[in-house]
Amino acid sequence: MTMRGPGFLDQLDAAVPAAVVGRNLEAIDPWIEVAPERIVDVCAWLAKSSPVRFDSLQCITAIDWLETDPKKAAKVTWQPHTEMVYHLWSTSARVSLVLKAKLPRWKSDVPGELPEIPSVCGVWRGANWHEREVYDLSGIWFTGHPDLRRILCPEDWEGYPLRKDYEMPLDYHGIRGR
Amino acid sequence: MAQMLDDDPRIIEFDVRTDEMLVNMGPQHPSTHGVLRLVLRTDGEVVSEVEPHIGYLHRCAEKIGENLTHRQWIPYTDRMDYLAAMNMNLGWALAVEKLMKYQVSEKARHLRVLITELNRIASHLVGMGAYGLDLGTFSPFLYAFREREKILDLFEEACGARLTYSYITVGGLTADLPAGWLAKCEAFLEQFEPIIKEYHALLTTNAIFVKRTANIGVMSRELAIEYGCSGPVLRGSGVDQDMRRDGEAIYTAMYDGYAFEVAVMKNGHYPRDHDYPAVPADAVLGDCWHRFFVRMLEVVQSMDLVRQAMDRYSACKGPLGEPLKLTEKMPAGDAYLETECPKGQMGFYLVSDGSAIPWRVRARSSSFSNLAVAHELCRGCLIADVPAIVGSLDIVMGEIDR
Amino acid sequence: MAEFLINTVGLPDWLAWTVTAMVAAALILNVIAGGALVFIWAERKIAGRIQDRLGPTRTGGKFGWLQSLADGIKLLAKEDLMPDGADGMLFRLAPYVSFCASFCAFIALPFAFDFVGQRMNVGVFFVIAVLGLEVFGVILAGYASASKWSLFGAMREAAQVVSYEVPLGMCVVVPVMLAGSMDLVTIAEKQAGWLTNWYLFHDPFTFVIFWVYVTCAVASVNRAPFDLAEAESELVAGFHTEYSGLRWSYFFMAEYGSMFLVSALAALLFLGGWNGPVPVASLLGLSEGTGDTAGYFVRLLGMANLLGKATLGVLIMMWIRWTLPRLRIDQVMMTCLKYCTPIAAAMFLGAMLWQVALPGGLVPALRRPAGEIREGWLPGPGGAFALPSADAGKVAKVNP
Amino acid sequence: MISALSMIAGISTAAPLPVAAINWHSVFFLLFAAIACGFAVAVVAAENVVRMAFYLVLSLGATAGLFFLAGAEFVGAMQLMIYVGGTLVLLVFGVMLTAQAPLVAIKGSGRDRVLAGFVGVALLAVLLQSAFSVKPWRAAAAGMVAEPAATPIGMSLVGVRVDDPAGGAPATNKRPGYMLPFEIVSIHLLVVLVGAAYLARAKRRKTPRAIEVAASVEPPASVAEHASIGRERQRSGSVLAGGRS
Amino acid sequence: MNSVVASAVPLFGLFTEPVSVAHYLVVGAILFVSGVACMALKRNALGVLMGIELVLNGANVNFVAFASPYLQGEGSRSLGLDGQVFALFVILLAAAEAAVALAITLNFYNNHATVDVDRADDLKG
Repeated sequence: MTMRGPGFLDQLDAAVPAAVVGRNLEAIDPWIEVAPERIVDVCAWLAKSSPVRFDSLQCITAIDWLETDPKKAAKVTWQPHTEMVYHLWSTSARVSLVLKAKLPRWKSDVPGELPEIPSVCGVWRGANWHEREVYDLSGIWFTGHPDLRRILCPEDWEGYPLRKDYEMPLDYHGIRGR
Repeated sequence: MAQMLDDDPRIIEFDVRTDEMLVNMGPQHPSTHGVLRLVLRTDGEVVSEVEPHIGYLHRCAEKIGENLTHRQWIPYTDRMDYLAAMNMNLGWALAVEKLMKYQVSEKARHLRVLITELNRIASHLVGMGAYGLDLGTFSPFLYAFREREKILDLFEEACGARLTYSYITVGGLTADLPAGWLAKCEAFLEQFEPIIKEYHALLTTNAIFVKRTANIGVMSRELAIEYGCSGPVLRGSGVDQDMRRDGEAIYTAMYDGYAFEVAVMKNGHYPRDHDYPAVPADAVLGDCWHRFFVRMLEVVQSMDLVRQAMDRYSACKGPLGEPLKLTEKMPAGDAYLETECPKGQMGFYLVSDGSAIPWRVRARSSSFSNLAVAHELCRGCLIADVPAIVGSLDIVMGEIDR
Repeated sequence: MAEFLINTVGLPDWLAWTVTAMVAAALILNVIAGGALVFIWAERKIAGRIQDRLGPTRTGGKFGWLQSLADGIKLLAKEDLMPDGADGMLFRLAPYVSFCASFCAFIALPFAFDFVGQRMNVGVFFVIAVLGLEVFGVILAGYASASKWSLFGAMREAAQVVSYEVPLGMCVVVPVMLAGSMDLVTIAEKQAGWLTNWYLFHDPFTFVIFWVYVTCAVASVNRAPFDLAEAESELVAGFHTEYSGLRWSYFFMAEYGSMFLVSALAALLFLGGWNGPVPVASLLGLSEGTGDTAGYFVRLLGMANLLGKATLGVLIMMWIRWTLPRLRIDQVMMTCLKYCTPIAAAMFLGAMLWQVALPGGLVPALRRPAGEIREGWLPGPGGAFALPSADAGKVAKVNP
Repeated sequence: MISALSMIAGISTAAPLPVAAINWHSVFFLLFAAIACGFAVAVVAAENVVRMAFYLVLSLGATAGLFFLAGAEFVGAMQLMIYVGGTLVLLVFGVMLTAQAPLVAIKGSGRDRVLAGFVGVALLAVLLQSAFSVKPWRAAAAGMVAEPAATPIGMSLVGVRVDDPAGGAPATNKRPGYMLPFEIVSIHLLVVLVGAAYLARAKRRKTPRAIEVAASVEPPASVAEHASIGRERQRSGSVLAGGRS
Repeated sequence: MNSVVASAVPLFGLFTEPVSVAHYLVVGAILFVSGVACMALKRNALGVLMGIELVLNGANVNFVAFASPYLQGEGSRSLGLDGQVFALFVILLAAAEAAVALAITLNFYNNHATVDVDRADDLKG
């Protein structure tokens, strides 16, 4: 396990130049931030070519950074955005890696237009359902996904429940929602 | 579609070609373990495609988590894998403790091992019995439930609940064990140990059972890893990975000093620390039989661990320690932790903005990933194999739909 | 009985015959319906005990012995549902077709010497043939239900039953060959005497073929581990998924009737029929022909014997059901085509050769008198074909 | 009127009954004949193929009953076993394999019906005329004779005749049996069996499961490594955290 | 008495007279004609097949009738065993015929997705 820590990052930088746009190695789970459009290149390198093969994708999370309470919103230091978090795992080396990517909340800041990020289904087939779930609940459009449909909510559900500004519909096919 | 089927070598083509038929297996079907709906594309008895439809039990627990404090969310973890609620509680509690860098007392640590391993036995008993049911034999199911009942009795005595315990909580456990509990637990183990042989006779080594499961739904280790499968499903494919040994420090520290061997086929054989039945000749690594067998091994393994934990727990003289306050503030930041639950690796991801209420909660379900691989395994099998394969994945819909 | 009615009571012929037929039909119906009631209760009780449960305990006092009656009342009271897309006529008829087939087969089944609905020259053949018709009810039910699961069940049943008729027929042929007759009464008669006279112990081949028969019989009546047509973990409930209430219970009665029938057939063909392991009656100097009362007693004893054996067979089927997992359809067919059929064929040849080589058995002293062994067509000691003298030209008044 | 009254009264007074004159053999014959003919016509009239098959089952089953009445028990049982239990199950199987909604009922045109009706009636008239024209055929039965059992049939199939010869000549072993036709039929059935097996064979049968399996088995290292109980002391964490300490 | 009843109730004679060969021949004729009509009318190949079965069955009825010693009047002799054996052969051949015909039908269905015999108008499958 010589290739750990910053050394590993250097290799990543060399293999996929200009993909890593930020890092935090001091956090509880150290993470690196990747440019959204380069996510597939990075993942492909990590899964196929890196000295530590990250052959398994454990989890994809989308975090909606939006403060709906105007009082609190005045205090926050960040701009509203969506953060994608990829938790990778290497079964051979038994180490993990956290990738993050920042997306706008809406594509081109047009409400209703979903933010886009390339799908990593081509790297790990298991990403299929995870991306469908993120699309379903957080409203991220994964370009290049073979079958991006809602998975947990009904097909005709409106809105993306895990967004902070989501409002539960008053009624769904005659069933009272609130 | 036709092209794809032509290329797929697993599809056997007959001269008498019948029409394809779309069949709904579930959501109200006896062998889909709750409310799973499988849409089968069948040609006669041969299944060419299986598409799972999930979400019938969806309650958006992650959204609920954003509106409760970390300890208030514990009961919601109970309802994920309701067959192993203790392990769910532990996963969440450890994730929060990881973020808060909190260390529980030594006594609490051993008690946690004791309780979760006992719950693992209970969960595997259900998985085993229900698998027998999937294959059409009813009696082992009730034999399994008979023993599980005794574990639930023990849990009831410890925490008052039989299914949704909320016993393990952030910062420890809600209560210490009542007096005399350990003796009862020991009595249960004594009584349970010989019964495992019965299960092996009725299922593991039963000729029809072997015929139904051996070389069915074979999952290569690459496939298992790529789909993020975990737990017995992954180990059944021969991947030597167990989060109790390979996981993160805060979790593996719990098992410090415990002797156990990961139940996986390594170098052509399974652990030999107990008197297990031999692997049948026609079973290949990664088939339904191996997934089932790994569970059976883990029952014995967990019994060992429970015994060790009881010794260590009774040796601890100090107090159990109080759990954290309901409104204890968490530091800003995020933490992700996977624990080895009976069904696989359950991951909890927690993002905090500094308050007691998490900003974002994410539950990475093991059954979710394990089920995602079902369509790969079921391609080209017979209808009767579908329950066999899905049953061998041992899914719990509460965890998949969250 | 008819003679009794005509001669003693003085009823006209037609009435006497009608009454006799009615009584016989009612008795058979009672065997099926009453048997089903008992067997359903027994199945629940046995399943319970096997699974560490108690089974029914309260209904009707002790042991829940009224449980199946309560079940029946519940079924009567249930709403009779029919799916929207179902073919109404066939859907309604199918259970009765199944039941009728099961019922008709009982006509030729002797319960003791002379206790038979209609003694038939081709009794075994008739029973097997009529039992095979039960599959029609299942196929029609599966088709008419307009449900895919039902259709799957029907297809499986059709494939399975038609296939298993082949080895089943071969198994049945062996006792027929040994007895030289297809008449069930004759076959059972030939096994009179001690245990060793049973065809099960006639020679090693019959012993093997008995177990093939058991396998095929379980498969042909759709019991676990061959209950693919109603495999509840795969096909919900198979062909009777859409049935409820009384119609459903007809399928159930047909199933239990068939179970009893194949068990009774096993007893008649291999296990000495109504002859007990020890010839109690003949040791006491009694036989069917010894006077009215004694003869009746002997027959009742024989009937108890046969019913006991058949019930034992049914109980064993229950035991198997609650123990084994279910096979897959291709494995079921493979069991039939790769194992049962060749084994049955080989055993048939073996039994035939044995009969030619050792007509008196290994230990002739244990056998019945030599004259009884063969009838008819096997090469006799003289090498010539011994012609059946009795069968060919006999003239009898059957119906005036 | 009187006769009708006497019929009604007869039953209660046990007077000479017209019922007594009824030949029960005939009654059962009529019953079975009615079922056989009625459902044969129903087969023609029905539109739905599955129903047609069902009517055919009933018709053929009733015909088996007629065989029993005619003393041909073996043929009757054979009819039930092979025809009804085997052939028709096969037929119903075929119906199910090809039964799609539009195919279940393929209607013939009205013109065809009329034409077929005419031809059928004409044919029936000819056949009936010929059936009744031969006098001995219409004569009453001379009495009941025990049927030839299954044994003579079986004997004749292996080439030995033991029954009463038709010509009234004494029965001898020299009369020809049906050995040759029996063999021909056997070969015929064998050919059909082979053909059916050919039809149902799988075009290609690969076992790729074995391929996958080969890929999934780890090469064995040492047994001792596995047997060591206790976990490996390999601490994991993030790949990014490892190198710093 | 009997004649009185027979004249009062139409066709009552059918119930009192013993069954003769002619009775069976009528049944056979009806079955045969139904089969022919079925073959002519049905466009479904399986319907045609059922017609053939009916025709064969009609013939079988005749064979059995002529074979039966029950039904013969004075001065005529039954076919005896020959009739029954022929009936058996007919049954066996009908089974074989049904299997082959079914195979043809299924192959036709595979190639044309229909069992309508009117659509079977090209020689190449």
